[in-house]
Amino acid sequence: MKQENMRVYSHRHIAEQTYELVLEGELASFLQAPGQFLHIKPPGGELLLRRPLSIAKAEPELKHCTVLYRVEGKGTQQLTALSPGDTLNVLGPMGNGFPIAEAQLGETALLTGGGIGVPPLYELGRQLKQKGLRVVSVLGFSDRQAVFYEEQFRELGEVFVATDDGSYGRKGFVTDVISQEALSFDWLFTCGPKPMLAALTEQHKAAKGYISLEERMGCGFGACLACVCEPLSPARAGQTFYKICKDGPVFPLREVKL
Amino acid sequence: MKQENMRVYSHRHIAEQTYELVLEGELASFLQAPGQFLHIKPPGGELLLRRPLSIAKAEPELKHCTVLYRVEGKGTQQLTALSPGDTLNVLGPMGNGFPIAEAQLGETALLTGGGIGVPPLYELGRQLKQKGLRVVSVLGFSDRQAVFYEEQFRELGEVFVATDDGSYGRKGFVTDVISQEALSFDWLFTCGPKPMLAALTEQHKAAKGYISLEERMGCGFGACLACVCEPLSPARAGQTFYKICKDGPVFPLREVKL
Amino acid sequence: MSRLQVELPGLSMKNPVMPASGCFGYGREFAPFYDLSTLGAAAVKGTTLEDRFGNPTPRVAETSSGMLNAIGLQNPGVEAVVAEELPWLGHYDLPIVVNLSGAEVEEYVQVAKCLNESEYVDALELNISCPNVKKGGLAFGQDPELAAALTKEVKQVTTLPVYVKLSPNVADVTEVALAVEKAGADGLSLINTLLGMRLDWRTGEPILANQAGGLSGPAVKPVAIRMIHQVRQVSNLPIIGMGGIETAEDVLEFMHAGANAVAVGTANFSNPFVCKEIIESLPTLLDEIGVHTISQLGRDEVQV
Amino acid sequence: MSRLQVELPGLSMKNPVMPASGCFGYGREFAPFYDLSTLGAAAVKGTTLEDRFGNPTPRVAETSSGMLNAIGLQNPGVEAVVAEELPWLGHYDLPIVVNLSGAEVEEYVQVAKCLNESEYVDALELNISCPNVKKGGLAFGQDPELAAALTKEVKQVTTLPVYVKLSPNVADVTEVALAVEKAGADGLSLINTLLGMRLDWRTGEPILANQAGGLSGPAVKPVAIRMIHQVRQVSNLPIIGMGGIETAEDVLEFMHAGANAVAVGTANFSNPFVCKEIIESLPTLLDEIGVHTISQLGRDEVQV
Ligand SMILES: Cc1cc2nc3c(=O)[nH]c(=O)nc-3n(C[C@H](O)[C@H](O)[C@H](O)COP(=O)(O)OP(=O)(O)OC[C@H]3O[C@@H](n4cnc5c(N)ncnc54)[C@H](O)[C@@H]3O)c2cc1C
Ligand SMILES: Cc1cc2nc3c(=O)[nH]c(=O)nc-3n(C[C@H](O)[C@H](O)[C@H](O)COP(=O)(O)OP(=O)(O)OC[C@H]3O[C@@H](n4cnc5c(N)ncnc54)[C@H](O)[C@@H]3O)c2cc1C
Ligand SMILES: Cc1cc2nc3c(=O)[nH]c(=O)nc-3n(C[C@H](O)[C@H](O)[C@H](O)COP(=O)(O)O)c2cc1C
Ligand SMILES: Cc1cc2nc3c(=O)[nH]c(=O)nc-3n(C[C@H](O)[C@H](O)[C@H](O)COP(=O)(O)O)c2cc1C
Ligand code: FES
Ligand code: FES
Repeated sequence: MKQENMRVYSHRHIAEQTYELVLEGELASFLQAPGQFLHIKPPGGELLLRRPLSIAKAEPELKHCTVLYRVEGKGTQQLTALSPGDTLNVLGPMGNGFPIAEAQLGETALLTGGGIGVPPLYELGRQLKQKGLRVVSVLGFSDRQAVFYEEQFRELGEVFVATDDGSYGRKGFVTDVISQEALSFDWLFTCGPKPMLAALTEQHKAAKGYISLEERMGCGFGACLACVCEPLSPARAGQTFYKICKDGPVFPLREVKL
Repeated sequence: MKQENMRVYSHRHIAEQTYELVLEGELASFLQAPGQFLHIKPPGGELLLRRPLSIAKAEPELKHCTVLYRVEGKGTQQLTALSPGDTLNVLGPMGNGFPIAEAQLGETALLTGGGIGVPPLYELGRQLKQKGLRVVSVLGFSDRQAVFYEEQFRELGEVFVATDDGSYGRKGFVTDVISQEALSFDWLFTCGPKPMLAALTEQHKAAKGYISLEERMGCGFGACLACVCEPLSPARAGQTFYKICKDGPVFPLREVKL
Repeated sequence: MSRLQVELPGLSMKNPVMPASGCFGYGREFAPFYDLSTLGAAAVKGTTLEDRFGNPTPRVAETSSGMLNAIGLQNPGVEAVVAEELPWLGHYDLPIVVNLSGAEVEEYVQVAKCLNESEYVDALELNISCPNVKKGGLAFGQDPELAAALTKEVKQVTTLPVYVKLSPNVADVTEVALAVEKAGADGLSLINTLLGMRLDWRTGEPILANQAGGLSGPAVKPVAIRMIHQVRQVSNLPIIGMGGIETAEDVLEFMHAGANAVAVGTANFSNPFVCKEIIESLPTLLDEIGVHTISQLGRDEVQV
Repeated sequence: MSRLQVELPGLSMKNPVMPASGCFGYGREFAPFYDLSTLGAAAVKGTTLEDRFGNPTPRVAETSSGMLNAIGLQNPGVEAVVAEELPWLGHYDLPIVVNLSGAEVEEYVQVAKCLNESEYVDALELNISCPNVKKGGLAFGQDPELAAALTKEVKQVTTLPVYVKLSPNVADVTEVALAVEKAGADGLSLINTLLGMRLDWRTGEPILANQAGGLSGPAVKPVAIRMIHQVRQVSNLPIIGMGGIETAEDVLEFMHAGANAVAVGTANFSNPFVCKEIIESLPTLLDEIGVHTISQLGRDEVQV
């Protein structure tokens, strides 16, 4: 983990209220696994807490790493003012990402993401494809204007897009698409709002795979206990709680209470 | 008075911890008199109060106006990060400046300024010279590194520089220079730290002229009563207090308690 | 009825936004910036019986997302306020709340009586929470019995609705709130400033000449929201909420917490247009959350 | 003796800076960032008799220049702390302050007794000001008599110096300070967090699952400075000062106000290196103000 003033390499608008920010710095060489996140100090002065943003693409050879963010409140709003050459204080990489060591050549990985849960799946998909897996992506967004990175995911394999209001792709949730298409897979990787994670876990009771969780964070490195969640069976896990920032944000399916 | 996001036209270092900032905007056409100030919102997010900075040069035809500032604390520190093209939230012009209607062609004006009290005297001197007065400036600084705008003042007339430690010009205070040189004048204009103003007033008990005061400000436009001072003789002035931001910052000599 | 209209005792407000006492003078300084009739109401500077010069300067100090002030209730005295200030502000179309203060009960009573003489006063706000005067002020605000006794006395000499302005410098704000409610208060204003201090790190000297002062601004907003929320759980009195409001979003947060109207203080200093801008933004925000009239927001009636 | 050395009961500190309780865990998360032996001391997370999971999430909310937390004293219980955490941290060269909490006097006493078993504890810090637990905590901190009684009981079962951590949610902090001083406290820590709340402006729902929480960060610094200054006027007890410290300048401001050492809380979260950076900057600042040893700063002895 490193604290660094990273340089903004590029910054562009990619969907309604959604931006792609490419950062340059030493920190980019420290990334260990897809699903890790950067903890970013909002560039205005009055916000104390850092903002967690997932690493959407890692290019250590260029010292680049990409985050995709949607403007939610003050912190992400402040990010929109950044121009190439500006610096941004970043702590990272944080947390444990998606373990992909077990995934085998020839297997199929289903990536399912909703909204701002989509970004970490992109780097994950790149690495899985590299390992020779077949990558199928099911991406859920609120509406047509919110859709981003469809093209990029298409380079990894088959892509289904669903929107809540049907204004683009299928109408409905990612779970609907999975049943309609009767998608089968060896690995399920998912990141998004809790109800989506719960629905997917319910739909695929026996699947192998991993989920990535979100929670409001104080520190991002395990010191404040803001971001805890409970193991589904504490006895088995041998501990009474997990810190999402440090023990997660990625957990095996059915490991934590949703 | 106007609130405007002014554009930074240029920004340069002119002495130790001292900068010249040229701002561009409509507001520059509203300036009424030398000695008025701009009330500047520090560009970082967490500082609430604006910072008063005197107008050092007004170029309404170019929509430019110049401030000279020394880095004191957080607010002025934040200003140093500005680059041409950046915007800065400015309220102004504020206060009453130096009245120069009575000053006549051929008269001599003595400008005495100390440290960051020097800036407003520059625009004042420009206007007095324009009116055909002879301008003599006595500028006091802490040391050689702190000296700024000597050349610019020299274009207006004779200039004496004094430093507290004697590392440049005369050693001593502006009052010392005035006695040593036995400077005579029709008008005395001065701006600087209170002890300097008090010493000058004491030295020239009968002089005609004006002083400019400094005080910590809440609002800058008369609403908060943070910046009050007392009239020397309330009875004559017909009021029990003045607001430096609104009734000042410029007052006739011997009008207020120092 | 307009979407923004709110009705409080004595104050029929076209919108819930007023400038807070001490942050608006008597309005003269804001008239060049916007039409004062835009405001829901105005609370004018704390008024005492005699004129007061207040504390020595420096009177303000800056803090992170806040400021300290120790003005010390500078004001020209109630007679001058009635004769010169209120008639001027009264020509605008807005209800006027006069904030008043005193060193002892008798002074509050005298000031309240004098204010009966003005046709321009719509409500009184008893400042029992000013940290910047030696006598009176805060002492009343920290003692439920004193606060109640004061409220009762003032109520006896005025027919105007009386709002009591509560201090956050207490262990339990609901105690004082309930005490003044029982004593006949028509409404509550909260919060006044938190007692604070800054020192120069080089010399150790206090930055304010008065040493300590009152903390205001966004820094105190979470304390204000908490106290309004607490009081709203135990009392149905109308609440004028304040403490760190800067945006229309803040106004809705205060009203959700239980405020019936709000006052904007410190924010007026750095942006003199702030009240007008907030008022203009409110309808859009209401649309965004699907609320038609702003008075719908807030807690249900309490069963006391 | 080093310029930064300060001596407090039980705590021989190579510099006056320690991380504040609850903002440092038991140190494990900071070990990757810097050598923990750099620190003047460390105050570890609030410890209770049994293990506690704490409050539901969200547990933090952001405020202007501050944050609210409602962790709810999550900790593994005193036995696990003594068995697993303290021996680990104890291997570093720094005094350890254990912060403890309880629902009633008996729990504090039990925890204090268990802590006697550890060779790694140098001082106790009684948290009588935690706003985030249903029972105990804050109640003790708002009542001078309860606070004094608690202090007395704990002093009876331990030979360790006892620091009492005061709550800012009171009308007069000196009352509690003097009460616990009389009851035998060896030192004071202040301030704990101010009770605060944030609501979502759209829905009116509290942002914290626990509704209210404790406000910390630079926003509260002026309140902390004021309270330390007040207590220093009436008491000669050593004070560990805290509340919003972010820089070495802040440390000097606290020491001028009357603190003998300081604790840094919230700032550790956004900058895990902050304590180390502050410690490194102190000598330069002392040079700048021409002070040789930091312990020279602060008020003279009070005549009590
Ligand atoms: C591990 C992780 C990875 C994430 N990756 C991404 C990403 O790649 N792209 C993206 O757009 N967003 C991502 N998020 C969500 C993102 O962190 C929030 O949208 C962002 O913090 C909102 O900040 P704000 O200041 O704009 O909003 P505000 O609402 O003003 O924030 C107030 C506070 O709440 C916190 N907060 C608000 N929403 C969330 C949330 N959903 N999750 C956690 N904290 C929140 C903020 O961090 C801040 O502390 C991720 C969250 C987590 C926990
Ligand atoms: C009418 C007027 C004109 C001025 N003109 C100039 C100028 O042309 N050039 C220049 O360099 N400085 C000028 N000053 C002083 C300048 O305003 C302060 O140096 C500046 O506000 C310091 O801000 P800071 O954030 O850097 O310092 P900090 O010490 O961090 O400021 C903290 C607070 O104190 C106030 N403050 C600190 N010092 C002063 C001071 N000397 N006067 C008033 N308020 C102060 C700040 O405005 C702020 O509110 C002027 C002051 C006044 C009143
Ligand atoms: C400079 C200043 C002067 C104030 N004067 C008064 C006053 O005279 N009477 C009063 O009741 N409150 C006074 N207050 C308190 C405000 O009315 C308000 O309660 C407080 O500042 C919190 O609101 P804010 O954070 O929006 O400023 C004053 C506040 C400031 C900053
Ligand atoms: C997340 C968090 C957890 C805390 N936990 C404790 C605790 O367990 N015991 C305690 O006495 N204080 C606790 N505190 C209070 C801090 O120790 C400190 O008194 C307060 O935060 C003010 O300092 P700061 O502004 O530097 O954070 C906690 C504060 C925070 C922010
Ligand atoms: S965010 Fe602090 S422990 Fe996870
Ligand atoms: S600064 Fe507010 S009245 Fe002068």
